[in-house]
Amino acid sequence: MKIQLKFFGQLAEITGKEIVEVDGIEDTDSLVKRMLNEFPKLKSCKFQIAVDQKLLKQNQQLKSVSEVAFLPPFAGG
Amino acid sequence: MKIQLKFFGQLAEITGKEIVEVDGIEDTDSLVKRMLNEFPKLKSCKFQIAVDQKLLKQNQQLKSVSEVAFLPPFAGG
Amino acid sequence: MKENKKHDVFIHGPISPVFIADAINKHSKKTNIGAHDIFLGQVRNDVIDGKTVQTIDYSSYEEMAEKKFYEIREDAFNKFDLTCLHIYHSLGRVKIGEICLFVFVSSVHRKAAFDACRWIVEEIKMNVPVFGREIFTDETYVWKENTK
Amino acid sequence: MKENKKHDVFIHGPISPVFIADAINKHSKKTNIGAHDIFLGQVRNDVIDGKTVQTIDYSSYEEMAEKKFYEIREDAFNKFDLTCLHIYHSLGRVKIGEICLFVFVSSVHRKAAFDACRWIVEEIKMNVPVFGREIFTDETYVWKENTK
Repeated sequence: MKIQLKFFGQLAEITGKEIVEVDGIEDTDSLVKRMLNEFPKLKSCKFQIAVDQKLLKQNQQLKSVSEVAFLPPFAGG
Repeated sequence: MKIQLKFFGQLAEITGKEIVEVDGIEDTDSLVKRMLNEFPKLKSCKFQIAVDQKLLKQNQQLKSVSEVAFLPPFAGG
Repeated sequence: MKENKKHDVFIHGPISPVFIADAINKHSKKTNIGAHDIFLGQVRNDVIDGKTVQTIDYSSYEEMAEKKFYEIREDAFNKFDLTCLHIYHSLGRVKIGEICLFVFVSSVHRKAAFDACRWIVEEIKMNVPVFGREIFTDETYVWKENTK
Repeated sequence: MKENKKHDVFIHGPISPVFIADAINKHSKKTNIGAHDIFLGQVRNDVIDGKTVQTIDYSSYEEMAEKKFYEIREDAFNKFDLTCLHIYHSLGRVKIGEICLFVFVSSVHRKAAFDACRWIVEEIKMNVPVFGREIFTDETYVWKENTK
């Protein structure tokens, strides 16, 4: 199943794109590993993951997930 | 020495005047006693005393004092 | 940069939203400010013994109140790391739904503004000699008393 | 009487004092309100490595941010005894001295408004996915990061 990845702020500057589609990834740990491999500069960034708009607390299966977001530190207010 | 007494809010309603002048009173305890005597309805009121615009904490001599205020409960804000 | 000049606290009648907007707007030139905390006291339609308040008529021992407001300003600048502080209080009649108290605290970081604003409002309620008649629709009234 | 309808939080560009005055004015009909606490975030002229911030350019993961703002509203109404609550946040460019966050909390008694306003501001700063580029006079920038 295809998953849409969204990158924001400085993370989108590193990946060079705001949306990336991936397929055949089992869980969030594998996803992060693959992204760090593909975009090594992400290793120097603080980020959080949101799965279908909820902040991830621990590794999660990606079956029936449609959207994963990579979020840099928040700066609201 | 003459002292000006000021009454505010419901206290002025009881005394019937906002300003009263008195003379020859030694200290604040005697002053309060005299006012309660003169206006017995004050006995049923909560009030604080301010001597020259400072809240009174304990009995105070009235020598070289020019103004004593009788203040009902505060209601600002 | 601290602004600590005295200004008149008492305003005759209600404090208008336009007055508040104007006060906010004046602070756009103070570009070291990061946070404002504003407290507004609004006159409430309290029901007392079956009668509804329509208006509060505020009066004050003004000479003492002005001294107290000044002390509160001084203490607030000493206690908290503030950039600006403004206090306005109504005298005379203020109807339900209208604003009678406007405390405007500005600081570099939000913590000082929050801490100070709350402290100042409590100080005003407890220590400034302002009196209020709560007037009902039939023009009878009771004297208001602040609680903690 | 609680007002808990959803409204748009994001505003394009700065939040104007006139908008704030209008929001205050709308509450004059809610005569059960006794206290408003308003927090305003203002963009600050921070100096970073010798360069002065001129503007913050805000962006957001909007779908998630809107859900978060809604959750914060719901939680605030559950935790505190509020009459009204409005939150507005800027997107896009906001210059130093301009307002980027407007949290407007109203209650019968002051304690709930004070408690809730502070809690809501902390929630927004820590949990809502809003991002900001601090842009210097020479158009270079750094990414902003909130601290506790």
